[in-house]
Amino acid sequence: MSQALIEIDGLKKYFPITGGVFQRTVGNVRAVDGVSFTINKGESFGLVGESGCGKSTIGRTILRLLEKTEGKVIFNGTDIHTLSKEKMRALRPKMQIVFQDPFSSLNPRIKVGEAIGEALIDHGLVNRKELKDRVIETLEICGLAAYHYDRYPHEFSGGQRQRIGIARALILNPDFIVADEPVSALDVSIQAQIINLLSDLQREKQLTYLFISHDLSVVEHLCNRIGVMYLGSMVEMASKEELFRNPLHPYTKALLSAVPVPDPTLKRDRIVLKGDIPSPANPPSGCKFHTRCPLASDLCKQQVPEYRDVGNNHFVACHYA
Amino acid sequence: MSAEAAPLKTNLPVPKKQPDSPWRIAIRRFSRNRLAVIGLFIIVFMFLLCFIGPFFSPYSLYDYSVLDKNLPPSSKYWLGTDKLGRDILLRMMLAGRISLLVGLVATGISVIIGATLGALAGFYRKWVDTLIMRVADIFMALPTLPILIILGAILSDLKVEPSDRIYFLMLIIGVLGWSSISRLVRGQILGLREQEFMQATEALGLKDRRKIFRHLLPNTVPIIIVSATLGVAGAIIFESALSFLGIGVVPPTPSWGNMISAANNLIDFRKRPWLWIPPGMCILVTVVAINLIGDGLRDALDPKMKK
Amino acid sequence: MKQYIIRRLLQIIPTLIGISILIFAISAMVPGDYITAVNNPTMTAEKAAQLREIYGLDKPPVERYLTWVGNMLKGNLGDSLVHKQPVTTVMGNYVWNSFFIAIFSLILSWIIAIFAGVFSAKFQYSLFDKIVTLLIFLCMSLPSFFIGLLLIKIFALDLGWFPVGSMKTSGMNGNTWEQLIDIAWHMFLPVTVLTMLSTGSLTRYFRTSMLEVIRQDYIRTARAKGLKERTVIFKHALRNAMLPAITLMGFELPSLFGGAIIMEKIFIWPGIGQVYLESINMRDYPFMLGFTVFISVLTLLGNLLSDVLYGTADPRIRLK
Amino acid sequence: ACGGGGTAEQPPSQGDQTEQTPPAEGDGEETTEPPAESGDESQGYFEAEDPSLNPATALNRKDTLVVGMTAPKGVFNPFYWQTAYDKYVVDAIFDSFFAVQGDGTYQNRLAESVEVSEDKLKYTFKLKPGVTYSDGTPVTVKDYAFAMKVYHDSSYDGQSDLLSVHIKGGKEYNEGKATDISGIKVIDDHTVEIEVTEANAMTKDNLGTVAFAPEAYYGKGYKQGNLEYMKDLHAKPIGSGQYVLKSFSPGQEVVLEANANYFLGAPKIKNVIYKTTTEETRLAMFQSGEIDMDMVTVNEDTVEELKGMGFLDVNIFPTNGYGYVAMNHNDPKFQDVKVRQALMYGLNRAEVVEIIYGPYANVLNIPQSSVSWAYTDEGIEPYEFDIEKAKQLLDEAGWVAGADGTREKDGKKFEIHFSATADNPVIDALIPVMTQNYQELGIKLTAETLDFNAIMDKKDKGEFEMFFAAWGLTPDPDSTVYITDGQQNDIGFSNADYDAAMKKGLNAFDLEERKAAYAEAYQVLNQNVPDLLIYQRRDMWGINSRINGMDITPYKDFTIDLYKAEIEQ
Amino acid sequence: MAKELVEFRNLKTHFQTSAGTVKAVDDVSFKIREGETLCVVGESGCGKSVTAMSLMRLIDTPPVGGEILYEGKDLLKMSKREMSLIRGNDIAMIFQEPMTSLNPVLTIGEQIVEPILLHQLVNRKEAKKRAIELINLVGIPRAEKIFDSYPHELSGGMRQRIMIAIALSCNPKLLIADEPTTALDVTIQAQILDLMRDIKDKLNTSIMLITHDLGVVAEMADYVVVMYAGKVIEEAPVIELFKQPKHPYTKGLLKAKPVINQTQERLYSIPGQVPNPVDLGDNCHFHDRCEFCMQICKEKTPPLGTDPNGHKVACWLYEEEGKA
Ligand SMILES: Nc1ncnc2c1ncn2[C@@H]1O[C@H](COP(=O)(O)OP(=O)(O)OP(=O)(O)O)[C@@H](O)[C@H]1O
Ligand SMILES: Nc1ncnc2c1ncn2[C@@H]1O[C@H](COP(=O)(O)OP(=O)(O)OP(=O)(O)O)[C@@H](O)[C@H]1O
Ligand SMILES: [Mg+2]
Ligand SMILES: [Mg+2]
Repeated sequence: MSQALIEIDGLKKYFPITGGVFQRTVGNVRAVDGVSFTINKGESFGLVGESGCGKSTIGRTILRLLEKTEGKVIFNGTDIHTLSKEKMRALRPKMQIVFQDPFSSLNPRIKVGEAIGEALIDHGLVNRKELKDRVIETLEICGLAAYHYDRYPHEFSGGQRQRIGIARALILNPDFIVADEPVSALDVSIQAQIINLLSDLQREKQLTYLFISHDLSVVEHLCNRIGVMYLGSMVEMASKEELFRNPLHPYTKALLSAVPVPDPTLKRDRIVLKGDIPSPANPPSGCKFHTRCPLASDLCKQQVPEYRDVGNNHFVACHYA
Repeated sequence: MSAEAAPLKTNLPVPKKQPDSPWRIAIRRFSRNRLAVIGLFIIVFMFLLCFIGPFFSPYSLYDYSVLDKNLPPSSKYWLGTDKLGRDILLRMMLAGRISLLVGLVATGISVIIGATLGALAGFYRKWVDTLIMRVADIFMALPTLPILIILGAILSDLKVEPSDRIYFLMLIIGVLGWSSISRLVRGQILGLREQEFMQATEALGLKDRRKIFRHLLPNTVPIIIVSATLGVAGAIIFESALSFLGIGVVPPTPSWGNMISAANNLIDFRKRPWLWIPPGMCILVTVVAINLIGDGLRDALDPKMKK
Repeated sequence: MKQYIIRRLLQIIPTLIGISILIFAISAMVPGDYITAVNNPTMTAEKAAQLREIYGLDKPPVERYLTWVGNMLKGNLGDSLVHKQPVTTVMGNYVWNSFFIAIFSLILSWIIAIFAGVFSAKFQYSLFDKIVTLLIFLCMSLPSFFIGLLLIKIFALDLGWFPVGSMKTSGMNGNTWEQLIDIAWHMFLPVTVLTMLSTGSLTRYFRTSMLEVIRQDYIRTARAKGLKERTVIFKHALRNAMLPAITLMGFELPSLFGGAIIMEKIFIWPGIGQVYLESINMRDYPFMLGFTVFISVLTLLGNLLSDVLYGTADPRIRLK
Repeated sequence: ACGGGGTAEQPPSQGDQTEQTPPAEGDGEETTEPPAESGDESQGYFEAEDPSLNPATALNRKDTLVVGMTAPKGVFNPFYWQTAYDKYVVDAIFDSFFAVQGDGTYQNRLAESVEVSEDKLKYTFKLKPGVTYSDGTPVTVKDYAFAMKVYHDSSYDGQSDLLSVHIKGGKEYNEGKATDISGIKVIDDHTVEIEVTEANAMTKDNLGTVAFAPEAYYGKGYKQGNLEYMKDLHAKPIGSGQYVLKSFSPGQEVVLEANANYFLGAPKIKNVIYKTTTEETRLAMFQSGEIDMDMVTVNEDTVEELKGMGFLDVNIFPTNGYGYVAMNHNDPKFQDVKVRQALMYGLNRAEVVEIIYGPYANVLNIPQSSVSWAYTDEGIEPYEFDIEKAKQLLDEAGWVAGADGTREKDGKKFEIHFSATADNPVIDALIPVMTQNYQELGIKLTAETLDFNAIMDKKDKGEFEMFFAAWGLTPDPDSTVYITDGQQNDIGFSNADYDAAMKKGLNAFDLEERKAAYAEAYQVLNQNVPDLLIYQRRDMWGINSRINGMDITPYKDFTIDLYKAEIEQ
Repeated sequence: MAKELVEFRNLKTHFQTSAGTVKAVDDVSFKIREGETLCVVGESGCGKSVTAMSLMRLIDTPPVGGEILYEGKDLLKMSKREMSLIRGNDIAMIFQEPMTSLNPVLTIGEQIVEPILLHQLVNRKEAKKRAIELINLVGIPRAEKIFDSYPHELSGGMRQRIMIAIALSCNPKLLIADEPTTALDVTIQAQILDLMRDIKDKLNTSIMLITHDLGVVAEMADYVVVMYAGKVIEEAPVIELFKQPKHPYTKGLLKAKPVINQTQERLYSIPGQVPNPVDLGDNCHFHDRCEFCMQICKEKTPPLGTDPNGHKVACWLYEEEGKA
């Protein structure tokens, strides 16, 4: 096994819930509740899971855009949550993020050319003369064109904005990219381009990805290993082949069955999840999934299932797997 | 790279229009805003009028003529005369030199200080915010008048030439005015810094300088422009109050403010409108022009304006 | 939040100490004292020295400062030299008069400014917008005394609808109700002028933030819900546009009690502004210092208030 | 006078823009000829031309007189009043032995008779019988003695300075060495005898103008060295005068009601209200009928306005003060009398006066009001504008034109730093005229405008070259302004002849003798030009024509004989 | 065939920008029938959202030409009042940008309750009940809590679902959903799609679904409109389209979609880029990416021709002229 680039150990991130006139903290949203995994150099790790289960939060906490509540994030051997502000800044170009929402992550008053190029200047990676060429080059790599350089973000369509976000991350030549649903807003043709692009880059530059998505077909295409999250915790993790061939957790099974297939004639059986959708502020006892699990038993209500290796580097947290 | 990678880089002719420089675009947008251009013209005109106009006047600053006092406009005195028989037109132009400079420079100073400090406070929060905002509080709480009296006395003791005191005046009005702007800007920045694009700048590892001056401040431009426009009018009028304290201009040097205050009574108000209408109009025109420019600037900087 | 407020309240202490030192230093540096200001030609040097001794003006500034602060902590702001009354009494005599016109004009100007600002923004560059803009700048370009004189001329002298000035009709003995009406009648012009003056800048602020806000996506959402334009504007847009104005709201607190000097002169309104001004000119230090401290406290509280309001009004801002 | 007296002359109602300084402390209260030489339009009593124009608001006030004035401060206490407007209230409520007359001399009011000893050191006042305070208690000279104690108390911080009258034992009382003032002897309820250690021409008037205040009221709780309690009484005065205080609304009005038991007969006007007015709105208040009388800054416009209203009587008379330019006599360039004369000749004072006041002020050549008994123009050089003469004098003084036209002497250029109080309308004209005139003389004048107190401060420290200010005159010509090392001599002027003449004037008890002495003193000053005297202007009262019998002169406030005035029904 | 609910006739929506005129929607015509789900697909930036927004009249610069008939009446000519009666009630829209489409200073609950109160005769309490139902319906836990929270406290997917809840609140006759599920995971997506189908079946609601997920299209659509660079280039019933795509662009799209368990080394992608929308000429806008490009494609805009199956396509390959 190759060397680990990112090690995450027992990571927790709670958001306080405030209420009342004085905005007292009345509770916590356990957005990420004790997650551990590692990503190896050159690997792309896919993170899938229900909306709101904490995928983006993990991504941001790994990059220390959010301060962790507990746990460790080790990047290339350093615990980045202990770095000083300046050291952290210097490390930034090595680890980038493509935001889930491309529009709000772009400053409405800054032209995209500048938005993409400014970090190069600030990190002294390129001089001003070359800057524009570099930016245009990157724009074109990402399927945009030179004439987009002087436009404002709002003048783009949703998919184009997403590509701006990708370009902004790629231009720094990072080692590690958190791609938070980078293609979900793209049409298939561009999506294909971007995915191809990401995998080309990975091959060429030994890039490492944390690829957050809910589109399993995309994750399948791009990732080596996949983690499935549910309500702040990892419920299953395995290599791509293993996971798709042999999903063990009932949630994973449900997910896989729900993927729409581009064939209008095909009508498939889906595992439909029923029951209460629990809240991360007040997660259910025992197995968090038991409220919706078709297999749930009393055991599941009482006992937290162990997150264990069932062989083949296939981890799962389910009493019945 | 495989063959299919090629499509990524298009080899088909993309319309190779030379991308415009941001400046060009801003200027183009600005000039498309007709009102803004009118505003700019007015300001330029005012400057020309005030700085060049007096050379064409048959009168000079120290001239007075008791026989001609309080005359209404006529062919000899186009805008009439004041109680010393001085030509209002000339005085209005000379006054503009002072008032325009005071208005613009003083406001410029408060805006620069206020915006910068407000942005720093809003961005860094914690002790920086506390420090800057408490200093702003202090500035807001300090009584202006006694400070000005002291400064007037000091300037007098130091025998600073009265004609040079106008520079101190600009500085003082400027320095006294920053605190409210800084609070406004800070308030905006507090909101802006929570937006996702600021998280993006953090992820890119941008320098704080860029985050503040490139990302945050431009988003507060509209409110700064309003403050500035209001500030110009305020400074022009405030100046006239300071003459009495030995900081402003000394008679007979006119300023728009002191020309108007000289007519501060019901009689002149009623009987001799030529005393206050010209300077009043000048202030009005200047402020409106600056506002037009400000609006134009805001629209030019506003990416979503279509005009 | 509670903690935040407590912390901010605690911060007021050092700030106030700073302010008190500064204003005391200023007062000590201002040329002249009450005795020179009175400028009595028959006053002998001995008499002057005696008075200075009684007023403590002969002591070194540090000692005077400590005495002053010490008394202040005991709630004693000293006696006004001009009024020969405790500073607090003098303040009490005048400050409410100022407060009343200030609060009325505050309310009025916020209402007007909201409407004018909102409609100016909504119909940007329309005739309405232009007229409002011009009116605002007209009010701002002419010194306030002009507007005051203009109104007096038209409404008091030519039309005779309102009195020229002061707060009540001299020699009137009516019941409470009649007296209240009389006061309201006298308040009309000064409140109008004050309103005209403060509405201008507020309107500009509202207009600007409105212009920002109405271009946002969530306004589009609101329209898509089929909400009436009025609801879209006044509920969805205005709430957001109010945010910067909340900062301004904090500034208003001290000005409510600070008095409007020019207005008080023009309309002979028995407000605190003139009294304060006179205290500066007369070097009536106890009053000048006392009132300045009072205003400082209000400023600090006002700013705290605006920060807190800001935090409550904009849920995205987390005060720490 | 009970302390006070004039002050640096300010426009009677506070300045315009700068909201400067207090108004004159109680204007003077002495002598003058009744004004109005016929034919002189610049002063006199001008009857209303068309009383029928009187506004209804005024006409409807049948028993109330409304007097407009700057707001009194609420210190309605004869010991403590601070401003002229407080004094207007005090004067209406309190009486003293003497009251000033229109011609400036004093007349008995509460005094039945006064005896002065041969050596002028002992004064016996007899009080009229049967006078009571408004609360019904009888007025006795014990109250007078008590008042004297207050004035001599070490904690007394009012403005009156009775110590300077040198009453025997006064100093001891003040220093706490005695519990009584030995020089004051209460013979009986109506007779008091006062002994002084030093006397001068003003002693009698000073003693006779101490107000009577009931000891039972004002003295309750009095302990030597502590007058704290007094401040609670400021707003609740009790006196024996023409009116009693009915109510006081700070900043708004003072309501007075006639004292029905006034010993000279109940005042004819039942209610008098002092209503606050400001410079900006006096004319409007007149026009709307909201006030019956007020003092208005005089100039051609305001006179025309007031007269134009038709229903106002206008009373214009010379003010008790003058405007002047002071020079620092410690500055070598001003030490040469020729230079000072040149500066006088070289300044077109007439033009300055004409611009600002038109006919309503005149150029002044001696520091005395033209209506004072001490005034003289005999042997006085008028220093009419004569630029050639000025140049000649400067040449003689050794100041010769340099290369750039500026005069030089011993390698020093003739430059003057000139500070002016900006709140005075005259400086609008004075600065340009002066700059122009002196430039022609070859003198470079650098002018600045400053806060009044800042100038006073410079004056006190002697750190100035030249400044403009206005000066208020006391009714008596005695003054220390030009006396060598005098109390008020801030300009460093010194002249032995003048000192001698002034001393003679102060120590003479005969009016003619004094006149002669002061005439001499003024001639010396006129020759030596200690200051550049500029002008004496007029004061103006507008009085609604429905008010009759309102007697106002430069020395006599409207309050003195207010009880005689009446409203035409 | 069912009645037409909405018909776009030669709609043209253009933007004036500093660079020139952007013909975002250029001469677009198609129909939405009652109870039908119409999917609009196409490359990003081809004008899908603008078409939808034109229908809602939510574009500052109104369309420069054409008509949009709703139940026979031209929406573009309606007064503002009439329009606001329709918006949110008859026609509701789910916007593409869930992050910025919610008012940051109003609570979620307030924003959902609003249209209910406005368009339905219920009181506040009932409206709140309905709102909480809706929040549950779109699959968000702790609905009561969410009711009182602010948008910034929710995850992207949650906001998206709130937008859906708002749109569904008044049981519209036409639901415009601009990429409603892009931010959602597949299980929720499935739930939402089920929900939409449900509503459609129960209330005979028409749905205009804008998406690029061909899987979703396959699952949901009755009829598909394919757009490219502001124009409709192909439209057909869904089965027909998937079976027999005609336009080279449509073919490319179908090929590019990764499908689970069909591992490919590289995904297919259409070469080239969307043309600059500024000042597009008179030609087939796809010509420079098309492998079948002919001379005529560069010179003339192909008309939207119909084949006997009701399958419409705008391509010279299928025109007489083109074959010549
Ligand atoms: N306000 C605007 N000003 C200028 N151009 C605009 C504006 N809004 C949209 N456009 C342009 O119109 C075209 C169509 O935009 P639209 O948002 O409809 O695309 P879309 O099909 O929805 O794409 P996506 O799938 O990426 O959301 C784009 O080229 C875009 O750049
Ligand atoms: N700033 C915040 N304050 C409070 N709670 C938050 C905040 N940000 C996120 N949360 C909560 O944390 C949880 C996880 O959010 P996160 O954005 O990580 O979800 P996600 O897995 O990325 O979902 P999606 O697929 O919808 O983007 C959610 O329940 C959300 O409500
Ligand atoms: Mg997310
Ligand atoms: Mg779109």
